[in-house]
Amino acid sequence: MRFALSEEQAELASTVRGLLAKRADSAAVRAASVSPAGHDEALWATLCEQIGVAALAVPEAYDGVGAGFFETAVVLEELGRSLAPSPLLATTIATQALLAGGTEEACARLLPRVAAGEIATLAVGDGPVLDGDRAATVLAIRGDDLVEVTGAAATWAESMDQSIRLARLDLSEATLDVVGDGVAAAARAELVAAASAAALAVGLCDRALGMTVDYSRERVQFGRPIGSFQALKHRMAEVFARTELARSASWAASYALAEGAADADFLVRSAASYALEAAALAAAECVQLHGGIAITWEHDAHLVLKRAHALAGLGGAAHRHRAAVAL
Amino acid sequence: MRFALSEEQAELASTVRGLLAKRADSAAVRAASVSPAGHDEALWATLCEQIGVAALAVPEAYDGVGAGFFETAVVLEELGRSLAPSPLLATTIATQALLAGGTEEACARLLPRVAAGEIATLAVGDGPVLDGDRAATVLAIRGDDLVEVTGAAATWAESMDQSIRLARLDLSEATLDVVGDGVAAAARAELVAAASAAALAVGLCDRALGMTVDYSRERVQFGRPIGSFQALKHRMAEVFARTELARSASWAASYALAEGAADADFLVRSAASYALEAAALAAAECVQLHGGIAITWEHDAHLVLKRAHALAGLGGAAHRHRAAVAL
Amino acid sequence: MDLELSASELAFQAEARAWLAEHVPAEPLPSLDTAEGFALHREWEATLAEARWSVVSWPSAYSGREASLVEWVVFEEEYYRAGAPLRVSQNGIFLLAPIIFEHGTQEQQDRFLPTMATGEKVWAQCWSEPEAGSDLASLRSTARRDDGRGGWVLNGQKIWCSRAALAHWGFGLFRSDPEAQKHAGLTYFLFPLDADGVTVRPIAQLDGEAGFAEVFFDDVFVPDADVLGAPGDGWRVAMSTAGNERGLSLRSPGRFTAAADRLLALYDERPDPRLADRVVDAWLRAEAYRLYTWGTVTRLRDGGDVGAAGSVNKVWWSELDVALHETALELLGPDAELDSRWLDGYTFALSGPIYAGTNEIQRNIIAERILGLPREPKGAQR
Amino acid sequence: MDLELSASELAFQAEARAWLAEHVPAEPLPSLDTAEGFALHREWEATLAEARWSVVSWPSAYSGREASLVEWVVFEEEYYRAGAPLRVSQNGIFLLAPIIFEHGTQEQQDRFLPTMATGEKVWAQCWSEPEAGSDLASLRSTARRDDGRGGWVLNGQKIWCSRAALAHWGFGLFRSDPEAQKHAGLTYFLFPLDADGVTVRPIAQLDGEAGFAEVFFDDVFVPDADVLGAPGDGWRVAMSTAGNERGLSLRSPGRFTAAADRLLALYDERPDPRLADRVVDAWLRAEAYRLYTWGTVTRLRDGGDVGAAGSVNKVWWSELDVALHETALELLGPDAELDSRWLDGYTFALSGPIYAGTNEIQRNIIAERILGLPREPKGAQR
Repeated sequence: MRFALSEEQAELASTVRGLLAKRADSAAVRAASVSPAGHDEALWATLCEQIGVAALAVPEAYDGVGAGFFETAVVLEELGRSLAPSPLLATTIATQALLAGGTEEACARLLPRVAAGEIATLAVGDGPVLDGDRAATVLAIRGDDLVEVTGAAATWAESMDQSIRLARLDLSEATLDVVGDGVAAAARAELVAAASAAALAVGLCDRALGMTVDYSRERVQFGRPIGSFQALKHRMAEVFARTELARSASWAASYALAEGAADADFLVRSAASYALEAAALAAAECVQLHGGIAITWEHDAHLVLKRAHALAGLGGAAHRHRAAVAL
Repeated sequence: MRFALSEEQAELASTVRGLLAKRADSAAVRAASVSPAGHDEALWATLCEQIGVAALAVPEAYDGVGAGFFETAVVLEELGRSLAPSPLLATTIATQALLAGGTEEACARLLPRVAAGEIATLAVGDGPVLDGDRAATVLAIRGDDLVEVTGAAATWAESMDQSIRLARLDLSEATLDVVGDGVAAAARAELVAAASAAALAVGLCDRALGMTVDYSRERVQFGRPIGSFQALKHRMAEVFARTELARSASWAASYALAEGAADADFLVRSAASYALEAAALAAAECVQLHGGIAITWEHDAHLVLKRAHALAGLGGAAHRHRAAVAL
Repeated sequence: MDLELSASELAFQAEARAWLAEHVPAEPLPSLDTAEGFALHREWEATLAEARWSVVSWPSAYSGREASLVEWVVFEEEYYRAGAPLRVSQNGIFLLAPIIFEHGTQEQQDRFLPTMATGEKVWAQCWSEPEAGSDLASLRSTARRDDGRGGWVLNGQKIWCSRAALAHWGFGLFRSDPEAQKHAGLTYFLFPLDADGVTVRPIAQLDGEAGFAEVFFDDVFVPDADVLGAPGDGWRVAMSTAGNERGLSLRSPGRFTAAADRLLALYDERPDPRLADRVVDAWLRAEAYRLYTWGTVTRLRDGGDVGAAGSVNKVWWSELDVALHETALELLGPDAELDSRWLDGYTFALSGPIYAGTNEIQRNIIAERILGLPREPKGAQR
Repeated sequence: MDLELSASELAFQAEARAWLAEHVPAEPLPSLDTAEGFALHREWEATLAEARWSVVSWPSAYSGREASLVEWVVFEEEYYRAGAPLRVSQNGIFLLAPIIFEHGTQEQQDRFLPTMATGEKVWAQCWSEPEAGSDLASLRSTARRDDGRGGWVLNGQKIWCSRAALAHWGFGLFRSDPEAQKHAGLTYFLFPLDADGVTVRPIAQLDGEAGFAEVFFDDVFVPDADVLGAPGDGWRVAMSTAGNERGLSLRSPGRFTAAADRLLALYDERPDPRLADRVVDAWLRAEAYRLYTWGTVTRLRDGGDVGAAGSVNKVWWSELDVALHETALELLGPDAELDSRWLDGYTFALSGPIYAGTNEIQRNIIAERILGLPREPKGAQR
């Protein structure tokens, strides 16, 4: 029993955090979000080549690091804190879907490319697809099959959160090759998406709270830093408590998913329910306690708010996760 | 358009409040609650004889005042503030059920007795019946009929809120006489119970908030009255705002019920939803802001808390009222 | 209690409803914070004014209908129900005009009110400063007396000036007595935004548009004729605006009951029983606010004033508005990311609990002025 | 991360589970705040002690099992899952004992710990005073030096002394240096509640029983042997108790996961889809607390201390406990009025956010000590 990051995991987190602090500050995040690629390709290359973030959860047999989903979640938590747009979420979901349902042939062919940094995504349902227009590998669930899509026409769909890239896929001219079991792939993908959203949300909570605390220590009104007013203190304390509990739930969920534990489903629902609600609260308090500047384009508070909303869309709303828990 | 008590209604409220302030202080309420009758019979006699509270909503044709349900609700709001145990709630529900579904014969026979101060109640379903063991007139809904029950065996069922009197009725030896249309009676009774609970809850909010404000102005910790701490202020301000809105909703509901307005059902659901939640919040804050003394038998905070819970039971939980609103 | 409208109120309602049904643009106008939208919204104001619907509660001498408070609330309800455009002139007609009626000279009334009523001149509120947001009394912008020219010279900076990016005139408080503290020594000024020395820097909002601006004052001369009320009396003069803004006028229930109607329509399109409770709750909150407003209207009509209870209004409508939009976004689920109508409404709603006195300040006011709780100790840090 | 129990931990768990299954009383004992229940709870403590389950984390020399923190959490989980009685000795074994181990003399350890472990002596916590609740450092009760008799003379009043109505001994802080301010000049005393000059006045709680008492001290003599730690050093000594109470020890997750299990069973009996979301939410909160506790255990084992994070624990478990009971009462609906089990649990849960440092104080601690927000200005009223 040891509920904490291992030395290697802590090192991974700190390396990613350091890199993002240098290369994904507010200006860089904004520039990357509106760039044609929708993310910072050089940063992604560094993350993949130097840290191997896309390879972490790919088994060694497929040229991956063979670490597991927990390590990926550690990276996602850091990405959540930085707000950087990143193909890691879509790629992770596609990777896990392939590992769960893909044929040996498909895994052997596609996963080494993913491990090397090629973007992948999985389309479930008919809605807009995360990274649908920038993924080199597009998988989809069609009936009971997992299929590989080539030649789909992708149209960018502008989202409120500009750091999230969505595209509509028109498959009418596309080739669909069956590459595995769609049921197993979809089931895994749903949990991985939820656990990943939870990890991103925990990082986002930290970011939102940090910004709010810093501002309220500096901002003086009525002759006092506003952070000395008890009502504001208590609200920030509440955000802190929820963030801490959400992090515990998120780590447990990612661990259970990585280990294939029997209670993985329950723990993932729990983590998503907590973390997404915590992020919504943290973002709302971030906006409210910053006051007027929060409503300006120049300030990062709205990036936090939009990300919190986008995560609920990507990972599934908190109440839907609770509804999925069997009573 | 005039959304305020009329002069007569304000006078009625103030008379009842004055009487209760004198005759139903904390000690009197506690004594009455545990007395064999479960309420202060002399106070009830005064309320009926001098103010005519039981006669207010009884038409003049049946020896009543012929005012309407709104005036009854004004009195209930005051009773809610005082916490006094009172047969008015049960009697009002029975009266309104009889007016809605009772035959002319039954109204002519029973309502003059109610107007004179005899306690009446209505049994709906098989659960414990409010004032079931102290009512002179016991009505019940049996299938589609409104029946008068005589000779039922009543057993007191001790409730958490000692100021509410519940009894189980055993009808096996009782005589049941049909006295009207049970469907109309039950429908009216449900709305009247909800609107009455809302009115009691609004008064209770006032009481809870008043106690909390008074205490937090007096109680000094860290060299300041605790009421000067912003976190506590904001919580009391929230209770005040909700109380104000709940009162508006409650008045509108009682008015609509009294006038037979088309939107009465909607307004009653709205009032009950608001007022019961406001009372639960007001009571919870009353307990928390009083600290340790709130958890003692000697302090009135627990009476407030128990009443708030009891009202949700008697009037129907807030979420059930929202569920009853057609979308 | 009497919740019926009178015959004349019903007639007024019917007339307003019929006119709006005929004249409200079928398609929503572009945002009033774009140049194009600003122009179209001013045209709409002119259309309203022509039919005497732009300032219904004003005296007929100034193109009003002398509408009663009840009629005004009824009009607003009809206005929002009809989906009519936002009021580009709201700072002027709702915030400034009541003060001009109360404190302005006859000359000022005649000069400013007619062009305000037609939308010819749009007004910006220049209220906060970078270091004076919630703590409004700590304003630092100055007004220096210039006896030679018969007026005042303004210097300093205002921020969060709503509509200032495109508006013609502004109003705000300046410190005319540098010796006086806090609420004393402030004067209420009116000034054209194209005056010499005025620089307007638009602030981009969450939707990228500039609903607010910073306004810089560099030796801006304002003649005595454009001082509202007595010099040094600005705080008292201004507080009636704050009362109006926080209270009834800017936020009539019509806007929220109309939003609740749209939420119900959205639920019809995409029903989700798991969200039914939240939808009903948001709807009931809008209705409760409507009922509460009738109580306020009655109190005002009986000669009372809104007073600190305006803070209850402000807290309620602003948090209700957020809840209405959040619930709609929940119903939309992942599609919310792509639905600009509710999203734009949401970002707009988020500013509600912040501007016109943050809800933290409003709760302080409720606690201190209504409940009589002791004030915070000030300043002496640690 | 490694969320598996080791083989020896699993063996410990199995042994505890088996023993509890065999020995836990089939019927709940009467309330421990009644004389009869108090006696039966002490008997239960003796039964536990005989099988070395009363103080599993203590050294074996004092009838413990030297259980690790992980084992302790596992034991608590099994204990509550088995529906075993509340611990009448909890003030002693969880709050006082850690201090006696750390600050007590060998003589004190040998004198007090064995009878504490068997339930022979039950301890009361005498912490607050009428004017010192949240502001604990403003204690006024005094200890006057009596060199002649080699000890101290206590005077004053304590309130909210848990278990004091029936307990044998008490512990608390007294002001031994009248010149010193606030945290300085306090001394930690142990005293028999039947000593000359001690008067115990039970306080009836919401269920009518006396879980708390006021204790009056009128020239109560306490010998030096019953001073814990150095005179004047009481605040520092006591804070380890406060840390324990607020943190891990009193509120192991087992109590709440067991309550969540009961809630789920209640839902099985009376399913109501409209309340499903709240039931699941309460359940998940209990689980999240369990997970969070494993993180705390890991930190402690790695040599960290609970510190201010204990405040997060306190806020979480106490509000979770209220939510669990409120949800159960919602499920019961009108029948809640007549169901004493959940009602009693509810009134007990309500004291959670109040005692052991109100949640307001806990949130201050989180904000100031963890987040580094500035302290409130003190005192200077108006």
